[in-house]
Amino acid sequence: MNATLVLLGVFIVATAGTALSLQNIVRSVLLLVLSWFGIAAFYLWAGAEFAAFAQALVYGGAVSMVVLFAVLLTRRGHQDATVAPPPPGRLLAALLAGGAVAGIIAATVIRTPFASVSDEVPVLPVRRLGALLMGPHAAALLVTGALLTAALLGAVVIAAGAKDDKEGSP
Amino acid sequence: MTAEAIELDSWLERLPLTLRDLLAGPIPGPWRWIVQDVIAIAVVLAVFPLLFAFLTLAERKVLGRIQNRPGPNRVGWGGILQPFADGIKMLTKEDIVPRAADPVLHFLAPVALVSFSLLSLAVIPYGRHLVPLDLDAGILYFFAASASSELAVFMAGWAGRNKYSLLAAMRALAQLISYELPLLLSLVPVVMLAGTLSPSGIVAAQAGWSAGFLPHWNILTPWGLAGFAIFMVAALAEANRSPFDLPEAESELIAGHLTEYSGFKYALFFMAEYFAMCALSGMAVTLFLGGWQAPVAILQFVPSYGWFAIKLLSLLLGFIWIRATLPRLRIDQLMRLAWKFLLPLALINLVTASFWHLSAGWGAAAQPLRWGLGLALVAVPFVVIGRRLSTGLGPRTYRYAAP
Amino acid sequence: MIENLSSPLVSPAGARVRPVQDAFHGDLLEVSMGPHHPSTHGVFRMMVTLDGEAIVRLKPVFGYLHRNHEKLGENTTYLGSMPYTDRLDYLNSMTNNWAYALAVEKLIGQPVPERAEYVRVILAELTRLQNHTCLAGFLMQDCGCSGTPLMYAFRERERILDLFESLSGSRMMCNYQRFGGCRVDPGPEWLDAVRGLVEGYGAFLDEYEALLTGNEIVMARTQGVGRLKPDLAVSAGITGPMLRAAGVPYDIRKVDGYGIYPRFSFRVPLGDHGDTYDRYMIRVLEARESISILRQALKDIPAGPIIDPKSRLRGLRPKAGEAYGRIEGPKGEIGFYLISDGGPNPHRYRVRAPSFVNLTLLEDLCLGHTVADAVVILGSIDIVLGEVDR
Amino acid sequence: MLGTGILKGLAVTAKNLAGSFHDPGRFVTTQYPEQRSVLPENYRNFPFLVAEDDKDPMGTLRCVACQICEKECPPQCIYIEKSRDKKPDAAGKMQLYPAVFDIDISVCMSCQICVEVCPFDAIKMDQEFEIATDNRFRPLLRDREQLARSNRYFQQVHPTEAAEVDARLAAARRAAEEKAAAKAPPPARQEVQTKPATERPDPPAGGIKTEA
Repeated sequence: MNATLVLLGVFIVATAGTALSLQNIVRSVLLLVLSWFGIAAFYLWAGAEFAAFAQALVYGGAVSMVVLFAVLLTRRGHQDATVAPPPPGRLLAALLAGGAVAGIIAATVIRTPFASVSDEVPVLPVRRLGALLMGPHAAALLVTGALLTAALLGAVVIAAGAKDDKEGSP
Repeated sequence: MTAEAIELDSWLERLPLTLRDLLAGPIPGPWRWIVQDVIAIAVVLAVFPLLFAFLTLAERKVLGRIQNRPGPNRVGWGGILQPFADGIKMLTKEDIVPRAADPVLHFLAPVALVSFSLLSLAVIPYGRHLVPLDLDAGILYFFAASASSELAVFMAGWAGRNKYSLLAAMRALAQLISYELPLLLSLVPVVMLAGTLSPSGIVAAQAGWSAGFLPHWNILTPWGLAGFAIFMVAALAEANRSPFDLPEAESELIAGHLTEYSGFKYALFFMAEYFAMCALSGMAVTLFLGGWQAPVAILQFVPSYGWFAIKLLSLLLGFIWIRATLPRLRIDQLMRLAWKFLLPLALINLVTASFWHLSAGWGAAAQPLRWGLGLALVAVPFVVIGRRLSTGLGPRTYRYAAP
Repeated sequence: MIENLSSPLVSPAGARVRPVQDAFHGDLLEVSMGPHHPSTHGVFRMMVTLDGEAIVRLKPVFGYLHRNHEKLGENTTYLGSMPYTDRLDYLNSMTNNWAYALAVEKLIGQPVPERAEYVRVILAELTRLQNHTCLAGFLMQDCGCSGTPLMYAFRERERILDLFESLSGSRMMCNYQRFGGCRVDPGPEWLDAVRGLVEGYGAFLDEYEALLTGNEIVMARTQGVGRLKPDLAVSAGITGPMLRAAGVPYDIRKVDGYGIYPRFSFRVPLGDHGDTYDRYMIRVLEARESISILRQALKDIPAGPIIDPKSRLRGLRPKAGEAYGRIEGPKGEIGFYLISDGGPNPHRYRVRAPSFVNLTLLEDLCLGHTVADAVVILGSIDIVLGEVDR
Repeated sequence: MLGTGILKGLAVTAKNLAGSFHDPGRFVTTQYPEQRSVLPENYRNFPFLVAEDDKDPMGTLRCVACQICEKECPPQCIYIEKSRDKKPDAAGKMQLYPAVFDIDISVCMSCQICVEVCPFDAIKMDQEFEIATDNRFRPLLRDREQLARSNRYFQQVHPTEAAEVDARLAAARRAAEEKAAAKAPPPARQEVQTKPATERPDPPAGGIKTEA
């Protein structure tokens, strides 16, 4: 296995892991963003420049802002300040769900035949990428576009709705 | 490189390359490219901080001259050593970290901001052979680097644990994000017509002169003009410059997200702001003003990096000129301008660019019609949206009391 | 007219404003701006309660520059208070002096020679010119210009202050008017210098308006901001350009006709919206009117004594009585109310300062606006803390 | 159309930028220590006591310690103690003179009311403004010796006012002499020790700081 790949993998998992364990929520968000940059570095290592820069631009620039805004703007209501100890039933359900997801991922990873890592990786120039996107994969591109727009409009509607509730409650 | 371009490579043009080979020559084969990259990085790290230093001096001198006063002229001849005096002052100033502050973030914010803005300087083609990093997706890399500087602004605002700096950080983020859109959309036509995301490719696409003196720069086309204007307005907002310098608006929230910073960290924030300004104007030169192309064929004896420097400095002078003249916009007007004015204009600019591209084949007789249509496609939405946006604002006539 | 603050207010800009709960637990943000905030024109503090960006409550706090001016006036002779009036509205010492001199002249029935009346009008209009020019500069500074309009305004103001210095000896603390005339006779070369300045001032105002009046960002920042309704202005006792910007035609130079103002023909500009842009424009138009008054006054200023020969400098002991002298200062009606009990010191010495009265409406103008607007509205009211705190 | 106002504003600032290089009206800064702006004659700073003669300032002070300025000064920053004995003044009349004459110039606001009310033209306003000191108590309390300046210095600082004051004083002195001569013609005219009018060009005395 390639040394840098291992290094990158450890870096990504480590930053994501410590992000989960930190008390200070803003620091954990920033560590999460660091792990996204780790993923962008992985793409670079893999030779997919376009994907790496897109990842850095979209996740490092925009999604991190959305997460930070969400963290700052949600107000802890008085009622959910104290976290009640989880009843035994909830603990069991959590384990079950976690185990199922882990099982599915492990199964797919084991069963899929990975191609052997050949040394020279074909670097696709962006123009070729564009042609591919507009040609055979145009349908996928348009579907994701429509999905994202719908999600955006939904968010706006919910946010607009929320403002009225805030107005009502003194 | 076309044949004609090679013989044009005067020794002055090849100077940077010969210097680099001189330095990197003795290094054995496999390690040479590392040394060459280190040299390129060293040059960028030397040139741009110096440019930052003399840019602050130029800003204060030009601002002074506009306000009928000399500007700093005591340190060194005519104030030439003023930036170094400021630097020393900033170094000796006490660096106060508030007790309630989050020390890690407080320290990391300026470092992150400066490093991100420095990263974005790597892909701008400064000359024919002067591209530190010639990436195929260079433009995307540039905006990926400068987009993550918002993170550092938030860190600065949050780390100070100060009510004002948090408010200002939220405003700064809202401003940066909403101006990212028109910034990127205004350069899409350039990428579409140049057919590549690599900056040197875009500069090459703007090469050549029709009739010897009309360069094929993007700005000399209707969509290019509109794109350049939108790009510059959005660049002003991205670099927190004058009409949009809301985050550190003195008249409102004291020093915005910089309230809790002092000493050299404070200077780092300004260094980052100037780097962002230089990077964005460098990108504007590359995209719209033909990068290092000479404006007229016969003027090609001046080296390419000379032309790039002239264009970059004239844009920076424009930044300073605008700062001296215009007041600041309020946060809601700023948002309205971005979402309801620049964004629609940028989208319509795509239509204009596509019309321009499709009508490329028209004969010489149809050129005036082509230009007329192109300019109409740019001007009409500008006037219509402009008037709708500024309803209720306008010059007024005043009556006088009956004697 | 101004209901108590607990009942819900609808602010002029129409934004619905909720009554104030306790500021620390609701989602309201208590921001204290001042007393050394960079844009509060001196030591003045605003306790602003914000609901998000909109101002819900604004409590002006002043008194930081209180120097006990009126009590001092009761312990000094009538002449002794004259230099202190320079320090009331320290931008316009000539008009402060004139108001005080007018009040004492009314108290003792002191006639004033023709030449002194003309010189007083010339100096008052010069003061109005430099005050209105400075106001535009400060207002644009609050809107965020990085100093350019302010420097142009101060460049012209320096020319006027040089004239004051060559006449009275000091640029800002002139102490020039006396009861019954003026202290120093302006020579012919001084009057020529004033003519030179007045000729060039129109061109400067044109250039200044070209920079500011048509500027879209200035219009966006000031039009519709801090709208003042005429009836609220009248009931709150607002005077000066702020009142005329709301559309009320009240100019003491026309109403009282004090001094020799009835001899000059000048117009009183009125605003229709009463917002910050109107207050700025009214001052620029008034500056242009002042130029025409100055031209007329300079044309037919007579020769003659500068001070009434029978006027008493020392040992002035007016008969028991009271008098209220007021003039149209650049900021509004500045008046002096004197009660004398026959002694050398006034029994009661009261100053009606326009900035103080105009400041009372700051909250009504700012409700519903953002913090950035509050700064601009405060700038448009044109207050000087020396006069507000006395 | 949106934007024309901004362009006009930019044109104005450009005109000022260009103008600041050739038009003196658009470059107003005087570089203070090197260049100095000319002070108008009426300019006033802190007061000084006028002495008739350079060589013996304390002997020829015009001030007769009548304390009118002390009473009239609004911030009350003048302190005078009368002398016990008398000495002849310029017109030969026996007058008191101030044993102590202090002005606390940290309190004085240079409003020149003392100059206005002084019946003997004994106190005038100076034009020297470079008087920064490192201690704000002792050096700012000026006593009689520091306040005294010669009439020659007064003529340099306020030429027109000095000429008019000298003319008036000379006329008053002539009137006093005729009255004295008319009142006592019979007894032998004793030697009049009055000093001749001060027009006599005195060599600049070293003692007093006279303006170079």
